Amino acid sequence: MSSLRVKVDYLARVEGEGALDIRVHNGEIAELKLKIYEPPRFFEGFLVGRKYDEVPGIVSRICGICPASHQLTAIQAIEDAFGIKVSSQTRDLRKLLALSQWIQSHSLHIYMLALPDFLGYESVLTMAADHLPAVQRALKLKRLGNDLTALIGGREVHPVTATVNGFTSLPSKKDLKAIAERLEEARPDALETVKLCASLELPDFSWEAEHVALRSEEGYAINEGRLVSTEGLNIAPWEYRNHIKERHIPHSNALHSYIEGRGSFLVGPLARVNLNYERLSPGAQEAARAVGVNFPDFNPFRGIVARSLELYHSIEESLAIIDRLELAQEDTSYAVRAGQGFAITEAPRGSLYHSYKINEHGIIEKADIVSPTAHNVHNIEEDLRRFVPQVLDLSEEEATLKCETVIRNYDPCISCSAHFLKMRVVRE
Amino acid sequence: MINPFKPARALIRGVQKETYDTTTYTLSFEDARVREEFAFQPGQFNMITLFGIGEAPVSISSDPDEGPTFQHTVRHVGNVTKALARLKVGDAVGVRGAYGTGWPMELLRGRNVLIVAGGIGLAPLRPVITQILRQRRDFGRVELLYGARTPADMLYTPQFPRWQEEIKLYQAVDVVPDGYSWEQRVGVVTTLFGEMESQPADTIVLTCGPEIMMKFVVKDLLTRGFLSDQIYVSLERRMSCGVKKCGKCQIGPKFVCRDGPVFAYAELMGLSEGVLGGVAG
Amino acid sequence: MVVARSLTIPNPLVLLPKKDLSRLVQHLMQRYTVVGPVAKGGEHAFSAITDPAQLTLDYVSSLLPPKKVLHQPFEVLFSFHQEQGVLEEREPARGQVLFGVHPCDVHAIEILDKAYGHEYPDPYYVNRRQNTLIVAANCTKVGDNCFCQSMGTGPDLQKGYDLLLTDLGSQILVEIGSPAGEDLLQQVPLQPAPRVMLVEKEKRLDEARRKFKKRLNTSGLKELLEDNFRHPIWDELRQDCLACGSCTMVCPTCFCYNVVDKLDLNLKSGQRQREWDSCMLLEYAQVAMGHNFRKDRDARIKQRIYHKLAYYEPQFGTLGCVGCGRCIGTCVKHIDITDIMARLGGE
Amino acid sequence: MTDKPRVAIYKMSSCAGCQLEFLNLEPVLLDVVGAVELSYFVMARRQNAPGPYDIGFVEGAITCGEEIEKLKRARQECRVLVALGSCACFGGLPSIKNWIPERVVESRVYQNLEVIESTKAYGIDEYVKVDAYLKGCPVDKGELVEFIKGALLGISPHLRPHSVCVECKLRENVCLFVSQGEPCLGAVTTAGCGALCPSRGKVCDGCRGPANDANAESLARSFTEYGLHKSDVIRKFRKFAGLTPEFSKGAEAV
Ligand SMILES: Cc1cc2nc3c(=O)[nH]c(=O)nc-3n(C[C@H](O)[C@H](O)[C@H](O)COP(=O)(O)OP(=O)(O)OC[C@H]3O[C@@H](n4cnc5c(N)ncnc54)[C@H](O)[C@@H]3O)c2cc1C
Ligand code: SF4
Ligand code: SF4
Ligand code: SF4
Repeated sequence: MSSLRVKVDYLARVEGEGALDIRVHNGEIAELKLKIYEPPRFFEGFLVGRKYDEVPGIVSRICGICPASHQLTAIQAIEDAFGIKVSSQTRDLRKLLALSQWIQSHSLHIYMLALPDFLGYESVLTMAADHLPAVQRALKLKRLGNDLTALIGGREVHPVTATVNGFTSLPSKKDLKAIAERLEEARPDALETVKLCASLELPDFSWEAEHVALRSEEGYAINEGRLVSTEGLNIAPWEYRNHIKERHIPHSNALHSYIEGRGSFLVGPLARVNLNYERLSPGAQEAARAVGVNFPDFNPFRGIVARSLELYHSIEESLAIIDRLELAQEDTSYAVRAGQGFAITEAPRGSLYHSYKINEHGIIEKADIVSPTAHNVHNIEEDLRRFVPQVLDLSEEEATLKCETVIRNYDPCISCSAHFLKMRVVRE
Repeated sequence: MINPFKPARALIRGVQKETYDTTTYTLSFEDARVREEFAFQPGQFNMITLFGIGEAPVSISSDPDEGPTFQHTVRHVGNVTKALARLKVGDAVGVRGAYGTGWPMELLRGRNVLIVAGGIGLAPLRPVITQILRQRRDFGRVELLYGARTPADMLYTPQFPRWQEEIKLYQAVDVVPDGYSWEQRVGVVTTLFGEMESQPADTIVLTCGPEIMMKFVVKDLLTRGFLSDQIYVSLERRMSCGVKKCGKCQIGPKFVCRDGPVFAYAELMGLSEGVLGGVAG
Repeated sequence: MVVARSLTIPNPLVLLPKKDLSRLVQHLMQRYTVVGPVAKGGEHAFSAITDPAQLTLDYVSSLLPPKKVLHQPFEVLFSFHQEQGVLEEREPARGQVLFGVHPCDVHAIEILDKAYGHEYPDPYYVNRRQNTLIVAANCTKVGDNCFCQSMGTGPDLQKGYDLLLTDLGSQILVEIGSPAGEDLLQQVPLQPAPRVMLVEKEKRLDEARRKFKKRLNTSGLKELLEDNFRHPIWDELRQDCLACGSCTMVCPTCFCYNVVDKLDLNLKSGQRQREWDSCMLLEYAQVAMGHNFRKDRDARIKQRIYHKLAYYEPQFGTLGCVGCGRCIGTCVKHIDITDIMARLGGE
Repeated sequence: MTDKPRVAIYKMSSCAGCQLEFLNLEPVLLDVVGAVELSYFVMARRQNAPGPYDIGFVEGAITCGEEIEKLKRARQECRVLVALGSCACFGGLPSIKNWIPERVVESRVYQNLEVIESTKAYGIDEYVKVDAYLKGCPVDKGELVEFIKGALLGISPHLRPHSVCVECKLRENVCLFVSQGEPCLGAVTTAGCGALCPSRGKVCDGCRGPANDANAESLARSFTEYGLHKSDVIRKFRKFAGLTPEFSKGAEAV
């Protein structure tokens, strides 16, 4: 078949709303549009004029799935502007908060958003009938992540305690101990998850896209480090805008992120594991060996396996952090000063960039936010471009599902639309 | 210690639709002991429970001498009362009571009685009427003035002919919607005062209805020479216990659930917080 | 009601060296749950302790009054099943000692005893109350908002306690108020206190009495309020008050509650719960069809003040305010019952 | 097939956090799925059944013409329409921009304004009749479950209408306002969150909108007495529910 129409009115099982339209004519892609239905909410626009201490609470609302990432990135950018160095306790608690969100988001994506594609269900709701133990495992893991987020952050969606230079309240030792026990008990569930993901029959589809992630001197980077890539990018957060740009591509209606002088790139679990494999926790590496997966791996479908390894890693590293936390009340005072600050963290879906210009009264004068999905959209289209020829022989229905799966590999979060561009389309 | 908050199960023995939004339920306690021990005065109320939905105070609308069943006439306005509307004969509710003061039945004996009711306010007065009918000769002149929003809102109309054999009944409605014929008065219930025969002398007035109605009833009667200790009103307040604990029904130093709901107007008029246009209004 | 223990012995006095206080508490903890003032973020909260060192007896006031362990903020009344009705009643309460309760709060508990112990006694309250011993502590410190002196409820206490402590520096004077209180002292080394210690106690209390900054004139309160139902101050308060309800939530004599059924997801079984309610809240006096008897804030403010100072008397034979000052301290708007009364009184 | 109530979940301009709260009901999620049919829930399922539905939850503020159309359709196909979360209840956080000229906000984010079309951000009752409001940013899961149970029983659930202070006091928190002088919005904000923020040492941000008798003007006056600048007070009230008459008065009081 040399003509194909893939038309998805709404992309299901992703966060936020988008659509896909691909037309293949005579074996050539005539049109490929990843449409974003999300109307922009103009966060960067209305942050201007607000006070710096409101920023974490505001940017949290960019995304309900990874609110802590936005908060932590914003806080670190503000601290960068003020020249604040935080305590190791604060860094540990922040890492714990970020990891808790990885646990929650990764189990959500693996089991509820992605797995139905590979096991042949339209949703986890229908999957539950045949795979109840797996679904229960998912719910347990997700609840664990949520509970850890709530313990450190005060609430699972839009946490409240993280602030500039610290936290407004600390968890109790008793509660930390209790959650550590649950984390310990979750190891087998995480291992099962790795096994399950590694056992999935994934399409054979590889191309060497540029993979980008944070890399830090100590440990598996999540809140700190330099942005590196498989093609040799190696920059500090403040250099971000010198290298990573966006352009409006007429055919696609999305803003495309690209690396100056090169092109699209991929962020997220697969990029992180590819670039930092040897820094995964020992247990996670062992799990990888046990199921016989090897990295680097450039098959985007293998993202789900990377995600499962990170789930395991998150549990293990959380345990290590809780183990070393002493928890003392700390002085969190600081001085406000004018300046510009930058931060990059690894949100569940990949690298997240925030930067703020702040005046001497603490008022925001400029905000720049690029979410992981904004980074990935370009690469998703590149994937599709290369993938579509593989599905030309399938029925339209099957081809559509496969194309959707390509997109869902990225666990795109269209709600994080700070930097998307919305199409004017009326849904038929 | 007995638990005054613990409802006993009562079964619905009868369901009688009174109007489009009001129903009378005949109930009896499931447990024989509770059934026997249960006694009440006209004017008292029970707390009715629908487990999982809540509890509401509702007057007993039947005659105490018609035991062992008792009745409640309920207007379906909120959670509990609307959920009641979905129940049928054989279903169970929780009931505890009877609570509060009743109408001053002993005081009525040998005297003239004027009853002024509005809407659902006739429910707690019905046992007074049936008691009077039972021993008609014990009472002097008895008149009932009954007002409702429309003819369709009138309760107990099938019983009116029987009542009218013994007492005088005057009716009024606020409005007559299209399609209804109405030969009695159109207007608020106080407009019936011009028609009635009742005079202040040796007469006790009982009134129940919306607070605003009772306010005008009392005001009008006072100007007609009735004294504040001749007029008895039954008040509605929010209640979460019925036994002077939850505090919600307090008016000044009075608990409506215990010191009321029936009060002599004389008890209320001195309260700082105005009730029915009392001195502090 | 059984709650009020009668005094069969004349107040005997003993002395407890301060260093032995923790032994007394330790001893109590073996038999009872001990609930006392524990520091919390610069304030104090009555909490069940696990170590005598947690107690901070030099506190001025607590966030919530000790009332909270007798009339609890949230309480399950019973479980139910839609088909079976009421399923269970609660277990008898474990014995508890309320430790370090100040005179105003002891007086407040006496008021609650009247509201909850008489006429349809509240079994939940009474059960806990019967299992509660009160170790009170006279006040030698006076807070900025305290006016118990005016209300006749402090800084010292005459009755209502099982034991009464007065801090005399290195020693604590212990007065025994009941046989149960005497029993609490078994196994603790005590010396009989010379009568002169009473003089020392009075000296300290007199010092305290001189420190009060707030007062409320209690003579002719009822008439004063009745005469001023239309005073302009109410309109000012209507504009100021946030109707946040804080003043009533922290009050040791407020007893109102709301009842809510919590249904399980099976929609059949559940629990009937009660939780503190407040006359300052808009929905409090709302009835069916949306009618509200106290729609305006001033009506609610008046309800609070009149109830405490004019209506309790006929209801319970005592004033409803014990002068603990919590409502003043908690009010974002600094609305102050003593100021209000002073203004009504023409001061 | 079943007589379970059919539920639809619609997304407008939002962060998806409120609908995520459905999936965050993990401990009771399977019970909820047993009791209602999540017929239209794009975030969770690929096969979404067409209406009519018994209950429609709308998440998000309305910020463009398309959403108005989509909302009106939702109203038509749902028997009961629920505003899910503060964005849908009163415009929520997206409404922050309402006090800045549209083109100014847009130009701070995009170069090419031709393809941008947005309006002021409103709660959904600006355009359609709403049967119930679940406030909060995000909604409180406890209230969500209470609402679902209520809907199954045909009753309106008990949701706290009064101030956050009540719950803050019930939890025996040290008041951040009177003890630390931190400007807290709890006194005028609807409870139901369990005084979540003050319980964790952070002032209430007013995310649940005005309480039933909110006296925001008086609180605004206190803010200034505690040293807040006029612009700070305005920012406080024009955040999650700046469009409500109550919080508008707060913003305008200073
Ligand atoms: C002494 C007394 C006798 C009554 N007798 C009758 C009667 O014979 N027939 C009858 O139909 N009604 C009677 N009522 C009114 C009845 O109690 C209310 O209609 C009922 O409580 C509403 O409960 P609900 O759960 O149906 O409504 P809800 O859903 O609880 O609320 C609907 C409205 O009722 C208000 N409300 C809630 N609880 C109470 C409460 N405990 N008391 C009053 N209002 C409340 C709420 O503020 C709300 O506005 C009586 C009330 C009292 C106080
Ligand atoms: S604490 Fe103050 S503002 Fe709040 S209700 Fe009481 S008097 Fe009003
Ligand atoms: S901290 Fe805020 S919510 Fe809590 S009592 Fe104080 S003002 Fe009210
Ligand atoms: S305390 Fe205030 S800001 Fe925090 S969740 Fe509750 S209502 Fe929202």
